[in-house]
Amino acid sequence: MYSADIRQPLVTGGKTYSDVTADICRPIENKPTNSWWLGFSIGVVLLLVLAGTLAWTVWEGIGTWNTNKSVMWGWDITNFVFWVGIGHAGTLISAVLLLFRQKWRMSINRSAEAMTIFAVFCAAIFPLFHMGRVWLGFWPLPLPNAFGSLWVNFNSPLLWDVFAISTYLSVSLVFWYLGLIPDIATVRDRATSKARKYWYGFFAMGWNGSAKSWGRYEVVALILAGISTPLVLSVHTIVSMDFATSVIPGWHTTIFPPYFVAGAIFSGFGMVLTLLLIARHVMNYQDYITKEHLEAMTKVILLTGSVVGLAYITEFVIAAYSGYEYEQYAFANRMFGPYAWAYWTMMFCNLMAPQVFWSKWARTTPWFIFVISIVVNIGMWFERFVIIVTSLHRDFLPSSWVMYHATWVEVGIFLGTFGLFFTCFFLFAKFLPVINMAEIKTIIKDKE
Amino acid sequence: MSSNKYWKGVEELDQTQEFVSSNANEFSEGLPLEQVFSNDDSTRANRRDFLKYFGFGLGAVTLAACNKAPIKKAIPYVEKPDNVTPGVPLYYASSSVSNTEGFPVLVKVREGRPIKFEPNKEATYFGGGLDGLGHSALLSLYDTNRLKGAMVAGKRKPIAWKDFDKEIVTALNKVKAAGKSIAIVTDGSTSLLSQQAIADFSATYNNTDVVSYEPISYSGITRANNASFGKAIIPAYNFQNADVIVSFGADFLGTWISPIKFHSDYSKNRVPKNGKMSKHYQFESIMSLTGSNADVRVPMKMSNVGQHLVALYRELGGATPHKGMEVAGNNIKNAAEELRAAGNKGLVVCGSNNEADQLLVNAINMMLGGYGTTIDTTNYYMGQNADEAAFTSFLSKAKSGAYGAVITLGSNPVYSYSGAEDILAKIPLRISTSITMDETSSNATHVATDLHPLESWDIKQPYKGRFILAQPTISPVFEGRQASSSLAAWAGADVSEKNELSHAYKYAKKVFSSAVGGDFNKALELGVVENTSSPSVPSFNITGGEAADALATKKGSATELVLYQKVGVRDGAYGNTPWAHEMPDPVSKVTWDNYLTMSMPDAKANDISTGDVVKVTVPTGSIQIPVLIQPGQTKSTYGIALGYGRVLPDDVKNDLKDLGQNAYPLVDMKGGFADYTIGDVKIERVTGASTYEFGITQTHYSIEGRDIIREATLDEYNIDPLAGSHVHKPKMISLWDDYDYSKGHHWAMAIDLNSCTGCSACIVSCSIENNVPIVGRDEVRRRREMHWLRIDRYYSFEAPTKKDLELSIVHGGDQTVEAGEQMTKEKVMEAYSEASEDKSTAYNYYENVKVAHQPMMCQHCDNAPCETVCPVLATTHSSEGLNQMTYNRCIGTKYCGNNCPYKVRRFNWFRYNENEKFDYHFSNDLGKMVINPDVTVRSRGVMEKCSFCVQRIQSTKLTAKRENRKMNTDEFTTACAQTCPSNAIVFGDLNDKSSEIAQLYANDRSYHVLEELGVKPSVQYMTKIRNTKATSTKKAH
Amino acid sequence: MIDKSILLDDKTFTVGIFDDSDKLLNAVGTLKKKGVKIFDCYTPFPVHHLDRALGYERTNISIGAFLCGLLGSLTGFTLAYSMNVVDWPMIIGGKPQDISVFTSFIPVIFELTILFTAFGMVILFFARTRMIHGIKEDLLSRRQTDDHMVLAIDNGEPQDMSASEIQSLLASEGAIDVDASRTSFNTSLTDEDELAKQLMTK
Amino acid sequence: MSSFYSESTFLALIILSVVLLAIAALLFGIKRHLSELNREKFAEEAEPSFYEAKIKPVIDTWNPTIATLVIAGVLIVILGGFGYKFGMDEVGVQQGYAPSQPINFSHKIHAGQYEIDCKYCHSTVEKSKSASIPSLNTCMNCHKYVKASEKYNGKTSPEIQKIYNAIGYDGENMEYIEGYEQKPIEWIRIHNLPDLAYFNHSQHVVVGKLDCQTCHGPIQEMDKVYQYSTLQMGWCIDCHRERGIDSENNDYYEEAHKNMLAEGKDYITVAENGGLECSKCHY
Repeated sequence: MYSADIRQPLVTGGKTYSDVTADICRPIENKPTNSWWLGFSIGVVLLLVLAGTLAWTVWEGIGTWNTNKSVMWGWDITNFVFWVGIGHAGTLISAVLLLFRQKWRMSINRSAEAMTIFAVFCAAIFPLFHMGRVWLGFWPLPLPNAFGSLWVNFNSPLLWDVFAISTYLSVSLVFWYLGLIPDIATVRDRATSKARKYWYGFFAMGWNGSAKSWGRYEVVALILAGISTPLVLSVHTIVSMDFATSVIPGWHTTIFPPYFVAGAIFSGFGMVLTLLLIARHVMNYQDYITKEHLEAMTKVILLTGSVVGLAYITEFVIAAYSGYEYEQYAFANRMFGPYAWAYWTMMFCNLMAPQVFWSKWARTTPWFIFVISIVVNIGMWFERFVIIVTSLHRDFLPSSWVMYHATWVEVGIFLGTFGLFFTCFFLFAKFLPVINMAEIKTIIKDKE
Repeated sequence: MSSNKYWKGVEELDQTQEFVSSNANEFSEGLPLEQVFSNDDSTRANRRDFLKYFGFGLGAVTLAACNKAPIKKAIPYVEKPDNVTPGVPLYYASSSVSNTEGFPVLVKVREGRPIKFEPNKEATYFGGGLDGLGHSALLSLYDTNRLKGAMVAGKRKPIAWKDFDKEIVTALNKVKAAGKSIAIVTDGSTSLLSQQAIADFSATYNNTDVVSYEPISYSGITRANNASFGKAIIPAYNFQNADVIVSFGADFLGTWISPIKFHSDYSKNRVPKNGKMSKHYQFESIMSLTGSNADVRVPMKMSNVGQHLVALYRELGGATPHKGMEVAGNNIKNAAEELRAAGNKGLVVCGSNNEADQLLVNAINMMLGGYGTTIDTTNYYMGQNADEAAFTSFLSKAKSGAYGAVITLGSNPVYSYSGAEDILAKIPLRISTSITMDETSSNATHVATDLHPLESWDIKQPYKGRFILAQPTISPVFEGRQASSSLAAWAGADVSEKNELSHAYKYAKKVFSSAVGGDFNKALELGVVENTSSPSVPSFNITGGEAADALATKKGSATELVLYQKVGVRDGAYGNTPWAHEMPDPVSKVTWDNYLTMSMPDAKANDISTGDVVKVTVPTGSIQIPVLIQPGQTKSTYGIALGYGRVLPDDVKNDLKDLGQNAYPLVDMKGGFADYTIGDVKIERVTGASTYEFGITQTHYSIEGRDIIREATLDEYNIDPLAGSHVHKPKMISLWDDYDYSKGHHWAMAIDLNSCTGCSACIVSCSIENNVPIVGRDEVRRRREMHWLRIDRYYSFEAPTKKDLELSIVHGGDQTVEAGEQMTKEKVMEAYSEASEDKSTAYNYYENVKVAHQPMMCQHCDNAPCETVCPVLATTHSSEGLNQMTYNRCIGTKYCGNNCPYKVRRFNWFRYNENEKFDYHFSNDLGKMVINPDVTVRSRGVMEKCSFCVQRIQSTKLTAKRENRKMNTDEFTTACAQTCPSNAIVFGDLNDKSSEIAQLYANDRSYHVLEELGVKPSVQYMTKIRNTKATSTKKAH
Repeated sequence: MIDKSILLDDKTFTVGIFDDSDKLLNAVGTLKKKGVKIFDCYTPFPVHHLDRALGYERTNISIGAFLCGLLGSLTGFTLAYSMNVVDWPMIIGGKPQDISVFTSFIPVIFELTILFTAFGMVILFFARTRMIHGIKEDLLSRRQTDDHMVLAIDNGEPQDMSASEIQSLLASEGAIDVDASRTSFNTSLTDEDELAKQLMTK
Repeated sequence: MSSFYSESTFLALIILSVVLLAIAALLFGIKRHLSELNREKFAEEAEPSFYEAKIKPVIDTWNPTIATLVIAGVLIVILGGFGYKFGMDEVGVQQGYAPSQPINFSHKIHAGQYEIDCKYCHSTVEKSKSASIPSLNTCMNCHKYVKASEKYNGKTSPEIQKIYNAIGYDGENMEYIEGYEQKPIEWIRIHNLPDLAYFNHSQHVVVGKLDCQTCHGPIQEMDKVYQYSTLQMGWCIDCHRERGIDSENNDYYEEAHKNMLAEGKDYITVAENGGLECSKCHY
């Protein structure tokens, strides 16, 4: 009666509604597997690394990093932008694809949204701990105070960041949670132990799936998707303004907002693919995350990768055309200066590597996609590194030109954020349905 | 540390003189600080906390000082001491600490603590500036390693002076009875008190020999002058009278004789006036500060200096058959032409310590007629007149056992004279008077701990007839005794204090009335007394021909090692002050280390790069030291700075433990004089040594063709006053109406790149004024030096011939460099060199680099990019045009630092104060006394930067308001401008149209760095004019 | 504010349980056609057109969302303007200190608009549907969140057809189970044994 | 325009009203409980209380979502607001601090009763940033003779004796003791500004023409000195926003005064003269 115009079935294996429920609730209801324990332990160990390195940073001062008089932002803000970028895919997949009525999103949007939230957690660590006085981290909030009420600077992109990131995090959380409610209700009604009944009942908020509720629910979800779309775009636009509104050659570029947004989608999809391919393999979700899904996502990667590549080239051409020697030098220095290796890594990973997805084989071969998704993640990290470090290390006055290399503390914090990310993700996979059951059930019939 | 008591004071301040004198013992005990320092709180004390400890007893120390040294008798420079007001500084005229020959300064004293040296502008002859080391030496007062009183070897605690004196007198009498001699080894100090004390001592002990010793010798000059006109003196050089200056290896702006005075004299003639400025030729082997400022700098070998002098003599028409040796580009001929044209306004100086060289220099100057104008032998220089020959003969006499006692008076021969230690050890009674356990003291049997110069009375005579009075500005911190009093005590005088008047005071007064005469109090107030006579021309005993004959046969060596001094550390006497070490060398920008300077061609030929550790072997010894490739260094010459490798007491901390290598053992004494140029150098790479990383503040040496420093030649400037400024710049448009700064004050600064020599005194002055932390070598390596003010130094060289270069796109792509083009890009310079066909001479271009210095500090941009990006409004603009940094609001996002186009913002990466790891005198109880109480000590995690000395602005404004009058902008200036010996920095109020700054802003040469960014800086630079014939100012791309 | 029509308290229902959304839709259509007043349907997933078939109006929650957004914009502007222009203007990078600095406020205004919209709307939704943590759920079938769809008819409501007619109609429309009097129960606060007993009796 | 924010009235009023409501509810509860007890005593049939009759139905019909969120929100606002206000206004603020001093010096007697000018003792207040505590010999200018012995049966007042003990003065023979080892009086500092704030007394007393009492309170009535003002930055800022500068009588302000007249204003506040700029106090 309502079939979507998709050639391949979105869910394979001839699943019934109760099969879907059983499949997706299985990890929640059963004891964790060994592979879960392994992954979770690695996550926790890395999380301890994060705790240790952050504690050391706070104890000693951020002098334990190698940032210096010219490169005052190094791995910290690189990682921040990296994680915020990753944090874009989830909401984008849910929101934009919902608006475009792309039903293939349904298998992946839950985990992508979770990823968004965890990535934003990871991202938030950096602007907080890169502060020299992290204990005063609440000062950028416009609170009345005893200093005559000294306010905040609404001209500062960092303040915009404060608003943007906190709004993004809270709206994403709401969006994610809203989607979780019917599924939590499902788990609740299947639960037999007292604790599970209580807690899933607590979070299900009394959901019973009445047609009236579903009617409102769908409208709210649609509007949330509608406002989340500009929100997603605005967040990375504002992050890009951290650079674009400055005077530093290589930063002071009007192309940054679209370029950063495309990069964010690109890196977000890269990370979604990485995670989903693992989850698909480990949890045997091949029927829910089909090759059709993978192919659709690789196409997005191909598109956004090309957009990002175009931005790189545009940026360079504009700099060359600008007649502004500092800008010209900044870009030439990226390509051929001491950090050229980072630039070419970025170019290879972000512009060249995704082009393999013109091939159908590449788009449908999971292990290959996995490799490319990792490459994309690496490439996007280098993009931020290139933008931040190569612009700062040689700016206007050659007397202040410096080199910058991270210390083990900075590396430890970065690795540690992966610990936080994976710990959260494994907990999520254990306690919450990683695929949106309610939505999947609506498309089971769309197989013909 | 905490159990020591450094201060004597009362809880309460008293203002009246009567009270002080009627309560003689008032200050002997009773210490608010004692308790404070005895608990753990002391480790958290900083700046204004210090005042809190004093609580209400501010100024107590000032008065306590009266106990030992009657300050009430001293006349302060500005205010009378009975006006001592807590919170208000007093200025005392005194003499610089590091310049032992005497240099006038004002000592700024707050609540009884000297906290800064400022130039004594009354002493016009000396130029009204100060150097970096002079500023740094203030910390020696607060050195925790100072000895606490009279020490006997083997005992850890000081003993009472009474017992000490008894022991010494007994021992000295024994020496006398045994028929042996007593030696007094003085330093080059021109102290009249010491001289008088030695005379008194010698009167009692007639078996006394006096020998003076200085680590750096100028005896070549004194002996040549003795031979030339019978006066064994160093003359006074008047660079302000010279239109043409030709220097052969004399670093007169950096280290040679009296560089601060030379600086101010030199700079008077360096700013083009009426189309004229002086012309400066520099022939040298190492790249010195002076060389970096020369109009024509010619690389030569110091061992060939005699031959070059002969050539110059001959070119000038001197009667000699010898041709000598010309340098590249016929520059000796050019110099000779210009010298001849200048006549008695030409001056030739030479840094050689060889008598023969100096004889010919004298002959040349005589020929030019410079005696009486550029050279003054009447009111000659009195300092640094030690003769190493006398010291050598003293040592050989000591070796034979002729001496029963030696008193080293301020000198430290064990450190700087190789072999002195063993010979001195043969003398049974060795008395040292140093204030710290230096190399000589630790070798002594007794240390009669001297007082610090800032605790002492003294009268110095740096120039004949020019006296400088030094007065105590602080009560003795430890139980030392002035050396002159010690000598007097041993000669039998009663040196105990009477009526609070120290022996030294009475002694000083006596010496003053006999040697100087006049009003003592008036003299103290001004700090200087001038009693000079008009210069006369000496009559010569020797002709240039004879001198040339003597030099004609002297052959230079194939390779040579030049032992030189660094501007910041000099001879090493005050080489333990962290400020001096953290001050980057003006030329190499290296902090904390000495190194082997190597020319680019030599380095390329031997495949050595900066940081490689090599073993340098010369006939006098060998040394392992890292290499620094120094553009400008003459090929086949090497340089090592003296003054490093001090052996400091065990309890010095951090980088002070490790101060480079001592090169004094390499000084060649074979010829009977100290030769700082040694031939036959062998360089071997030390196998297995890891690359040494220097703490260097600037690693990129070229300006990359950017419009940051504007230059023009004098000829161009005379034709077109805007020469150098014809740079295409975009038209500025603004989206809104700019803030109107035309009301009230608008603070601004002008920096004349023509006057600025890069001497770096301003850096240290700024650091001290603003409590800028010292961070140590390792933090500098990580590019985290905290200096609010830095001096950028850029090299460039001119292409002698046309060459086609292959370059990557980042460096401008393939290009053709025409002959005469100035290359300002590192990679272009390298490619140009590599494009040479003859690989052995490929890098010789680097011998001929031009240098430009540019002081860089917060530009206080009207449209400051840093302000916009701070989320918490920690940096905002004041209506007076100041870019304000509010430390206590800063949360440390560092965005402002990133967004600063000038990269002048400095971040407190660690807690630099109160931190053992960064204990460079700001973390211990004593060192903290040097902190300026008007400036916050910054905590960890906040940004800081140049504030235009806002504390001075505020205090001057307040004074004007209090006195109900308008403010004059010349009332005050910033710490950097104040200390600049060449007056390159001018600070003031732009809205005061009559001020100097307003006029400078209207000058044709003025420009703003990076003005195309539209940030509207409040610091303006003035185009550097070089007095060269070069016509091409085209820049290679 | 709460939509009372969704409360199941103290009511008994005739329920038809379906395992296919198409059958449910057909059944709703048939029942509606026959004039049976349906109380509500309960489905494990949103069944499209079900609300239309049941004759529900589209919710006007979007108007509330718009008003919340408007409030957010105003808050953002007021915050920025009052702090940076009215209360304590400062010279920041030479920028003006009046309304023309408005452009700098746009990001904050935008973010607050989104934030207020999202939170306001979700709170309205929760309030309308009586959802909050700790509220017990009213279920008619334990599998209504799994694979069963429940068509509920309030027994207290007067119908044109008799109860048995309705039941047989439901059965004929493909309901796998029809129950004439079912009361709501919950899973989360009820012990499993107790629940089993309750379900057994039904 | 500024007072709305600067006084934080917004937050304060909310908190205040919530606290009052809470107190009212508590009192009401107590009253009801008492009346219930009363009823039980007389074993009366419990008639539906006001709560049951009027309030409970309302609550029952309340939306649980809104109610929960409102309660949670109110709790967060109250606790957070109190916590934040405490952190801002209480921590490190020593208003009312009145430590016991080594000598019970009474400003009430000296400044109030005898009307000794403040500047007689705090002599540097017009010259320096600090007002300075007088030295003992300033005390001795009077207390050489003034011993308050009339109150102590002809003996020297024990407090004045402390001065003598410290400085070494023989009150009996009215002369200083030779060679006396003097001990300082260790006063306890009451007004402490943080290290990061630069405050200059002379600026405020000479240029600003403020009375000591403006900041230090009715010092002439204090037997024991206490900290009168909060000494918080907001307190400084408020004053700078309100007070004008004496531009007319100070030549320094000549230009500013002219501009003021040109703009037709009566006076220039300290704030308008740049008195709110950061580097006026922080450097």
